[in-house]
Amino acid sequence: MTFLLDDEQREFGRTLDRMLGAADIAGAVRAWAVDDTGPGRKVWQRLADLGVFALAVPEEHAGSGFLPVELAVAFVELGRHGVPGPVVETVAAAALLRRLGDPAPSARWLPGIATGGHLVSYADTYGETVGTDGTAGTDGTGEGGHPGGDAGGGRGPYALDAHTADTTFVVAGDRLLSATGHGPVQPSLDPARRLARPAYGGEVLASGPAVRAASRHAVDVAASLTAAQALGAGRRLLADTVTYVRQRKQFGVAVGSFQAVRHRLADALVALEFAQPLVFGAAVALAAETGADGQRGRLVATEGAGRAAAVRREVAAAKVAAGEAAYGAARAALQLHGAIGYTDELDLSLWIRKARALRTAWGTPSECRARVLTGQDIFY
Amino acid sequence: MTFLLDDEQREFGRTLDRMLGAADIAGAVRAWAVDDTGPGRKVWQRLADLGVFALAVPEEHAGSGFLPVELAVAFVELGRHGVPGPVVETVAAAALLRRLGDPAPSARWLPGIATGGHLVSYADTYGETVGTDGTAGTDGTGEGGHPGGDAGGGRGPYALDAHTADTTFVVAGDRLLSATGHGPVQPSLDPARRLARPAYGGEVLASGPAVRAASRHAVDVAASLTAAQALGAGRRLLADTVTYVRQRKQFGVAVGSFQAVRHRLADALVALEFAQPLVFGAAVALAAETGADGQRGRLVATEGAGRAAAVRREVAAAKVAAGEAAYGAARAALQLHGAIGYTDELDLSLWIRKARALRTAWGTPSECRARVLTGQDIFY
Amino acid sequence: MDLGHAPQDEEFRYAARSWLAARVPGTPLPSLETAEGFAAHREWERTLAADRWSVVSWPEEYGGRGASLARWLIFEEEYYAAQAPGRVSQNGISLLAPTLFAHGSPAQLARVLPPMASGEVIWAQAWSEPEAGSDLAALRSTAVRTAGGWLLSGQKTWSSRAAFADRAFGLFRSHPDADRPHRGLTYLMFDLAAPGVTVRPIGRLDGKPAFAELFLDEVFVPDEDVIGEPGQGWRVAMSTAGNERGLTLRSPGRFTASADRLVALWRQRADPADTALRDRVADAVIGARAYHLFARAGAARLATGDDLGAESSLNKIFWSELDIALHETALDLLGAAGELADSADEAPDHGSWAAGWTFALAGPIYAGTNEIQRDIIAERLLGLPKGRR
Amino acid sequence: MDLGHAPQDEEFRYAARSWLAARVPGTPLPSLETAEGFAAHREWERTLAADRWSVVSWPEEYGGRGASLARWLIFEEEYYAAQAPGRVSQNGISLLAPTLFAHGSPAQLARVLPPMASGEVIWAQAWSEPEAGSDLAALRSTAVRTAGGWLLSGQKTWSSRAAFADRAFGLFRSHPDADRPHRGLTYLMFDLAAPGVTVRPIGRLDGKPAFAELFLDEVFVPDEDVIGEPGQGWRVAMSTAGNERGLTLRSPGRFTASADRLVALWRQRADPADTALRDRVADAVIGARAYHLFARAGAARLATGDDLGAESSLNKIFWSELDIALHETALDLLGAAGELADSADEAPDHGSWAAGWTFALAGPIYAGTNEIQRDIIAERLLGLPKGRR
Repeated sequence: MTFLLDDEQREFGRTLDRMLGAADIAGAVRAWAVDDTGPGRKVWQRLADLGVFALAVPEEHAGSGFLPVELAVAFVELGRHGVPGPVVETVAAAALLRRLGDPAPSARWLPGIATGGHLVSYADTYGETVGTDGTAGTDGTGEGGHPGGDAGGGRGPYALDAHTADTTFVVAGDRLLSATGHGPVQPSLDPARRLARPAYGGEVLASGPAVRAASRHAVDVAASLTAAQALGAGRRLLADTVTYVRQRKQFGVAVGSFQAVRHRLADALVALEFAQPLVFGAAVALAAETGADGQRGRLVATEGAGRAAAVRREVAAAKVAAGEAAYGAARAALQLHGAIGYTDELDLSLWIRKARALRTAWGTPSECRARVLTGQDIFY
Repeated sequence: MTFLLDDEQREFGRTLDRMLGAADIAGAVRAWAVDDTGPGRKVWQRLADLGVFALAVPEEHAGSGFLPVELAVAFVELGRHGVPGPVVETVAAAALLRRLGDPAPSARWLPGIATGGHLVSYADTYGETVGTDGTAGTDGTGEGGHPGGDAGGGRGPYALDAHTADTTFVVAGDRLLSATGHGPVQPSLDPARRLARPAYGGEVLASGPAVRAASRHAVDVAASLTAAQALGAGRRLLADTVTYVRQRKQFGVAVGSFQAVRHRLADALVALEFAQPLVFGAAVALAAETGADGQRGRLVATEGAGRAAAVRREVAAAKVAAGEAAYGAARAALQLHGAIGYTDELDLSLWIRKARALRTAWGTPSECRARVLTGQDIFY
Repeated sequence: MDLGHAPQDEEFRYAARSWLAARVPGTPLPSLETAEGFAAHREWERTLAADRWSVVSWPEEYGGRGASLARWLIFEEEYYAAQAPGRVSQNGISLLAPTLFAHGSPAQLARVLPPMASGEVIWAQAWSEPEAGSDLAALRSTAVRTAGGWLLSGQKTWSSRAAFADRAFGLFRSHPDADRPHRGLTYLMFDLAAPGVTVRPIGRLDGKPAFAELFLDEVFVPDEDVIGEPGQGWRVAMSTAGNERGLTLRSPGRFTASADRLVALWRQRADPADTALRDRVADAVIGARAYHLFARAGAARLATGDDLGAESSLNKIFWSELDIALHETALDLLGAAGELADSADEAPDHGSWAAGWTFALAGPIYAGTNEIQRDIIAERLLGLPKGRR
Repeated sequence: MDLGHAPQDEEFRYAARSWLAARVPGTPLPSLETAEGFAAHREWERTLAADRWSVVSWPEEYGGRGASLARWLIFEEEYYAAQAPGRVSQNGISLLAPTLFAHGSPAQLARVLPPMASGEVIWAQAWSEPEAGSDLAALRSTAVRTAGGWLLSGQKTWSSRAAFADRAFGLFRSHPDADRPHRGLTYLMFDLAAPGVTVRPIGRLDGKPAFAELFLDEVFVPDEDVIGEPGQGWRVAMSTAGNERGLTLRSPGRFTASADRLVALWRQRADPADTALRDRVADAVIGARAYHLFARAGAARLATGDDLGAESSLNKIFWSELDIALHETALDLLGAAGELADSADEAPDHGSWAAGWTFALAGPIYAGTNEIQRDIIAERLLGLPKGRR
């Protein structure tokens, strides 16, 4: 009955913060950017050992049940420390399988996800069917109609780290595929992210209307955890900038004593502080909607389809607010560090670049604002 | 060949500034707000005596030819001093008659406008025909399709000061009317503005496609002079605020020494300084397009219909930039004056309220941004 | 972590909703910045109080229901969703009462609170002075010791509601020799009809007398109307800033109701394809939701005994900017009708959008300007150096 | 008041347009922040210079065409509209050359300018030091008198182009006993290959070595490479800030061309009914037009002999914010493809939007941060008190 993290949840966040703070995540990111995924994989395993991936997996598959609030706690820390790799996509894939409830693919993939053995990328064509050559089919929303796709292309969305993941789940039309391959790997503005369009051939893991219902849920999970990551990244950008402007002197005083600097950072904090309850509100809504393993909350006055729309609204609101707050923090961090912030000498650049990418990943601000008002996925 | 006001134009502006500075314009506004138009009429006559209204009237009707640059100079001063009344509408009506070239209505109205005897209000239904009862006809753009109208109503736009003007020109469909009456007078957020929907009955002054072409031009004139007025109002708001923050002390120092205050005013100045060339650029474009009496410029690489669209784009750009700059200056003025700025104890409140009204008058920011890209009047 | 409410809290919600549905006037009361409207709003306070809805979070003995902060939030949601009248008692309830609960004597509570709850006594605040706005410690008005009480002299300004209110509260310099400017102040309550008080109404932006200047010339105040210790007024006044008051100054229900009304206006009047407006409407919805959830989290923390401290400064900035953005969006959505004053017969929704815009514009100025709030955030929440501002 | 051009100016425009149409490479050159790209851009400077298009506003004797500021604006419009390569000689042409014209000796002009015009010598700037960024007067690097010249020692940073450039210019503390920190500085040019110079490239946000740190250890500079009087470097450096340099640092043609390309992108890829995007595209067009007209007015005033003074600070803020807003709009318009780095094969328009965004992000920082520019505007244009910042 209380909108506060409990002691256990807070301690979980602190544990992750300590572990990640001791690891050289910036080094892992720089390695990941040149396809050396070794250091990143080690971090991944430690996250699994601390139970992060199990949070999306039912108990019968080595998980701890679906716990969106704990996932949000974890992903704030992943964002704060800039962990590379398809963390969001792997959890979304697990959420998809769990919601699908189909025993065969669940048994095959979920235990490995829970224990850290599987890195899964994930792409969703939002109801569009795509030919095996990657060209769009005709029953979709057409050119530019899906997020994650090239606005001019219609060749389907990019999948994050498809070339280094163990598999890429693709939802195309009403089929769930394990993709056989992918197109050329494209660098992102965020060096920790490498993008490729998955091939639309591959093993069919499931098909039918249940796939689309489950993928709809998975997209909400992905958006909500991207919001949590963005919140963590924004917190880090703000914290590092506060530290810097306290030390850096110009005109004989700390830069942080200039009112223009102090007010810009105050505004960055306001945006982050008000994004945070939306991020956790979305997690509570997801927990309530799924009504399953981890139910610790419920939504007021929303039932059935109305409830699903309400969840989608909460998630979209969190995504807009956290994405914009993090990007605003990135802009402030860059400006207030001055030239040194514009270099790759500081790890700061990794978060600045990530904040831009997370702003659009799994729902652009424009798409999410539309969802806030309609409660609908504009792509279905 | 030079984008600078010449000495004569600058002196004209200074003369108006001196005259208006010596008059009690704030008093005239407060009187105007309660329908005592006497003091405002006196100012109007002085403006006419200095040749302001003649700037829109051909020489054969006691005017000085159509001189958009000089009009812009004048309207910046009208904005700076907050002159009440349908100044924009009277000039737009003159521009309409001039472009129409129809001898009878021109001979009847233009000399009186030039010499200050006629206050003319003006409303344009943008191609919509309107019944004599004020209900919209069926060939228009339909509900909410015209600016100046009630977005939910379709009962035609408001005319400024229709109840105190000597006549209200109404363009409805392809007819130009001198309206017989008007609906209930509505107060605006700006106390210097009183709005009423004109009746659509009345004497038909002209009809046919030429009316719509001429009214299209008149709307551009109205928008460009509203932009000039906004620029002047913004300049005044900034200047008065600079004066205030230099005097006002808190924490033992002038408020204007706080960096947050100084930077906010610097940003207000940037916006105004970059709106100004757009306002005069629009005037030059109008002068070039009309190609007539006052031609002192020409547009590069635009001919015929392309030229008209280019003029419309220039006007729309000026309207957006000046309107937003003035409103931004109003917000800064209010905030930096603090509580005293929120009162009607200072005349400042008159400009704060005017800035909001001018922002939407004769083209909202949204409508004008559309015109910037299309060059089209979205209502025709 | 949970956003649900206990079944009893939901019962409370339905009780409030039912009562409001039956009692809220069908057409808005006249503006409370007019004599007629002030009287009507005072009467509304009496109606609220008659059924114990005027001060739900107060103890029953003073006219309340002993409601938790969570229930107060629920009540406010219902109150604004029902478009119930503005609260003319707001100054007393949200500024004076928390201070009395923290520092008042039992006798003061018993004497002051019930007539505040009933609307019998309407309170004005008297903080600012002409030379002491943001720099509140520069107060000059004096309280001079006299037999059985104090004599107040000086000038107060921006005294909201004072044009029509009954009594006022504020800080006065009682110990001019104190070593620092914010020491030596005393927190006092006084009668606006007392001998020596002159009230000069001040028109706000739209001319309505929303506040007043107070000229005080040896106004006698008995000792019983001093709150806390003489000379400790600054501490008394500030001590409640970081607790519930930071949360309750502007209730989330006000903004969620406004955002809901904006969405309704948008559906009714806007082109749904106009994404520029749509995005701004969505931002208002997101902002109101964020403010609601932030308050829920704050209430939960207060319930555990935490102090919110400088977080009320975050709150102040957020709601004041949200309020302006929301109303600017509404005016833009209304097109030319957005220019109409709230007093215009043809102003949409009884002029509530225009009135709301005018009201919102004051938000970043009063209760500590947003510039001061940003300074507080920088220093107390971010740990940045104090700077000279 | 007029926005037309003289017929001869239009002839100049068509000459430039024709030349550019024939010579501008069909595909973009490699990034000039790479060794390969730097060489290609140097070669392009040679091509420009061969037909006197590299420095049109300079006198003919130094490789220019003696073009007026108005013609320079025309050339720049045509240059960027043709999507011609970025100017690797920009530091020399827009920062060093104006100073030389104002303070250089005839011998210096004759020696330095022609190889600058031809791209034979590419210049880096060497203003900032680790402890002297916004506070440029805090420079510590020294110039010590020696026979026939000066010995430079110390550290410079954010030296743009220095990773691959030939020579550099900057301020050095030559008179350490001067009474104020911005006195006692000398403006010098030096060879980046000279003994005692160590160049450490620094990666910018995207890792490309757009600037470098310079470590100087008793680097000999002959007297002939001092500009102006020794000890007068600050005055020499600042004296041209308010004239054309304020206008020419970023030419309007750059932004009008970018805005035109954005409109084309919008027409090609965006939903025209998406008014949120439409409004941002329109704002980019409006901003570019305003910047163009502001420059036209400035050029006209300079032609009358006026000085622009602190107005260059207005310019700096406006173009730097416009550039970011324009490129953010483009990235948002591109949706998911807007996330691609400029080096991605599938990045739209050869990655120019992503590259432009990265480049634009530096705008509010270099050439005097926008915070410093706002301070200058407040003090020098608005007459506000200096404040402590």
